Amino acid sequence: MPTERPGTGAVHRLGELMGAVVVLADGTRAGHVNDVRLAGGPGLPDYVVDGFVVGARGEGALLGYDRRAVRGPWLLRVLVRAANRDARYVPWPAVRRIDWEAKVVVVDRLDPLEDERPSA
Amino acid sequence: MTPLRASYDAGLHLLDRQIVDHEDLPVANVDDIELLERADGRLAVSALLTGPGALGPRTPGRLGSWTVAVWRRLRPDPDPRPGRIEARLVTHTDSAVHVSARARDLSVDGFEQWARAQVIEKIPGAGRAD
Amino acid sequence: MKHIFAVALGVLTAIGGFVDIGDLVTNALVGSRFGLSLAWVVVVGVVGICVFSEMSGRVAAVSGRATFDLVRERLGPRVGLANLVASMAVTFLTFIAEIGGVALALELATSVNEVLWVPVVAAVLWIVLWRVRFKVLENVFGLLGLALVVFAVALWQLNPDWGGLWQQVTSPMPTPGEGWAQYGYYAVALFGAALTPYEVFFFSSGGVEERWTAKDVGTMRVNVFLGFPLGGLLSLSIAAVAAVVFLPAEVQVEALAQVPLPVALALGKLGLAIALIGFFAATFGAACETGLSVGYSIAQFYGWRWGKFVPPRQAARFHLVVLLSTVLAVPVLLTTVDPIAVTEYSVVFSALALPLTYLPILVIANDPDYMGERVNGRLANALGTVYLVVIVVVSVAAIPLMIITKGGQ
Amino acid sequence: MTARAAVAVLAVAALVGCATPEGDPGAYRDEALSTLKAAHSAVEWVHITVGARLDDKIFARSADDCVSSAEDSLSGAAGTFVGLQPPRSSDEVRDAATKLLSDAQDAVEDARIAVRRDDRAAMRQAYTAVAHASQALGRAAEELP
Repeated sequence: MPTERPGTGAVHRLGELMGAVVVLADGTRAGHVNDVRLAGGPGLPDYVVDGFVVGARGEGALLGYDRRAVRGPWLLRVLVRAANRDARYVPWPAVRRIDWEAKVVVVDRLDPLEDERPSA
Repeated sequence: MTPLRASYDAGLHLLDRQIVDHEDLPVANVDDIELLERADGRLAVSALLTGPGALGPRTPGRLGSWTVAVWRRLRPDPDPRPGRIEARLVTHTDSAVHVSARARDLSVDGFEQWARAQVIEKIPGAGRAD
Repeated sequence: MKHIFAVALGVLTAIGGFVDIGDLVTNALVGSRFGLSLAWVVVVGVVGICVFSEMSGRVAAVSGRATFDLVRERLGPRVGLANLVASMAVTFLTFIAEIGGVALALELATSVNEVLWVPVVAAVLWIVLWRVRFKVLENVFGLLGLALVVFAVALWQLNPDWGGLWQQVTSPMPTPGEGWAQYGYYAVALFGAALTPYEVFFFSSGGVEERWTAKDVGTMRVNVFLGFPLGGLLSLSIAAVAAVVFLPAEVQVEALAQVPLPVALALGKLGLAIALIGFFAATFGAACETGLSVGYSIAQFYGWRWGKFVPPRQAARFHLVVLLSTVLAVPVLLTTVDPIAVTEYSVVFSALALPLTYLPILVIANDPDYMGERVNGRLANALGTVYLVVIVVVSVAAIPLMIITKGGQ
Repeated sequence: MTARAAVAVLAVAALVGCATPEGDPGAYRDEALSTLKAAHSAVEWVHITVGARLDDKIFARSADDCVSSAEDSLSGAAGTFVGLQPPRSSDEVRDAATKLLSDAQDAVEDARIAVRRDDRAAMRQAYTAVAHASQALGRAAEELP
């Protein structure tokens, strides 16, 4: 199984991005990658990384609670909000460079992570 | 089940989720996801990775590196690759990741075959279903 | 008519399968030292197992995924693995206690010492797990476990001072000679005995084994909300007969041989024989459930094929884990460690490990990605949240109480 | 809680658990009382068992199992207490307690022998002896010097 496709770049693993350090262009630290947002879907031409969810701590999503479908017991919603209160979002165009060895992602800006209702 | 979403978070919706074949039989877990750098710089999801070779690096600390080391030693080939399922085989995702191939044809379960051949097959009644 | 029979069978096996070695020992011991002043804990624990089992059963029926399949998915490999290791340690400890319980029950019925029974029990147990069909296993040991109803009959036969018993139930405080620390420790132990993690692993995995779908949720709820409370009544009757016979005599239960004694006093040899059958069925049934739960949980965590509905050769790693855990349980018991002591610690560590698997299930039961429109309703969430707090508080209190009371002395 | 902290907690617990009380007479008396309480529990268990066997309510097998387990438990409790170093001022307490314990052990031993032989006459005799030892242990809390 060829890992290097002709004419395209290197092969990486999404696991390497999880928890990577996020820094702004001027070097200031902005947190860690908590999750990697994907766009498109299997079989579609554009099944690609669409952006990063960035939080203060390592893997952040402590409760693994789906940030968008935040429904359910009041106490859990409070805990989840606390765990994700500082979550930001970096759309792909704002990603300047990824240093895979050092596990550092350099970005231009951080947008707020809106709590959209579940799209389905 | 909610149909395929426009976009979703890999960590929450794909990583560590159960992969099942089209007969709904478990194949393995999504232990990691292979990303391919395209010409335009975008990272495309090219395959789902399974087995200790994929899970080890995601488990921090000594345990993670130890898993990978043991896995390398057990595999016959010098530079073993983790189990790999092409992304295009994935049909849809709900509480599991459904792939169109049959579990047998995906050859991602070396340990299963070892356990079957070395232990289970040797015990009478191994072929009888419940 | 066939449907009614199936539902009745489900309820009966839920009752018979509810009590295990942890319930037998802990309830008798608490009855002999605290009377029924801790009965409220059994009620809280039974309601808890109903809430937790209904949720994980509904998740299994609707999403087709069992507990540990989801735990890793929600908590990721690192926290998920710590969860797996802790839950498996508790489940394996309970597995050893159950096998020890079977051996003790056999010792009570024969003159052969418990330690000699252990290898025989383990061998027979593994053969049952390998060959006997899942449904047969559940029904035989569930129905045989109903023999424990003899404890309720004995309580009636002892014609106790019902007013006095009720007085104990309604005064939730330590009996003279017992401190609040001991009271708290045994509250945790009783709660852990009633709400043991493996019961939920087995219940949800059983749902997937039996191919439950959304339309089975109704039957599942009948089993849970009717079977478990009646099973809880069996636990209470074990505590009650101990309270009637042992508490006034100041005899503290410390051996399985003591537990059926009040039944003998009330109903003679026949009663005692039925009680021993109940012990054997309860502990052997629970040994099967805990043995399978170890296999289920590890297989689900790593995404392997698992279950008794596929031929063993198609779930090789699952059966390998079940075989290894049965083999590993024997040397532990052959060190002549007292199964009763193992049981007492297993229930307290169960209470400690509960939040680890409760939390992900509560999260999943609210996630439309898995449950579609069968997500938790308002009641399920209200109870779910109350028990989230109860379970975390009990878990936090477990170790300090164990240290203060030096294991409940 | 990191592993180091857990080990520290357990170490403290172990220390607290086995601080031998031989120095303080009060602690020694408490140790005596708790041993006598445990002894009373075992002896009363034998008392109930022998009574049930005499009424033919339990099998010989169960009676034997109960009485031997009770005997082990009693000798365990008594052994631990006798092994303690009594403070100088507690000899009176020690004599009273050890006497009660040895009477109890003798009664239980007779009961075990009778039950194992299924000798009803001996069991009746042992039944009263065990009852007597049990009452003596029961009164220990008030009468212990």
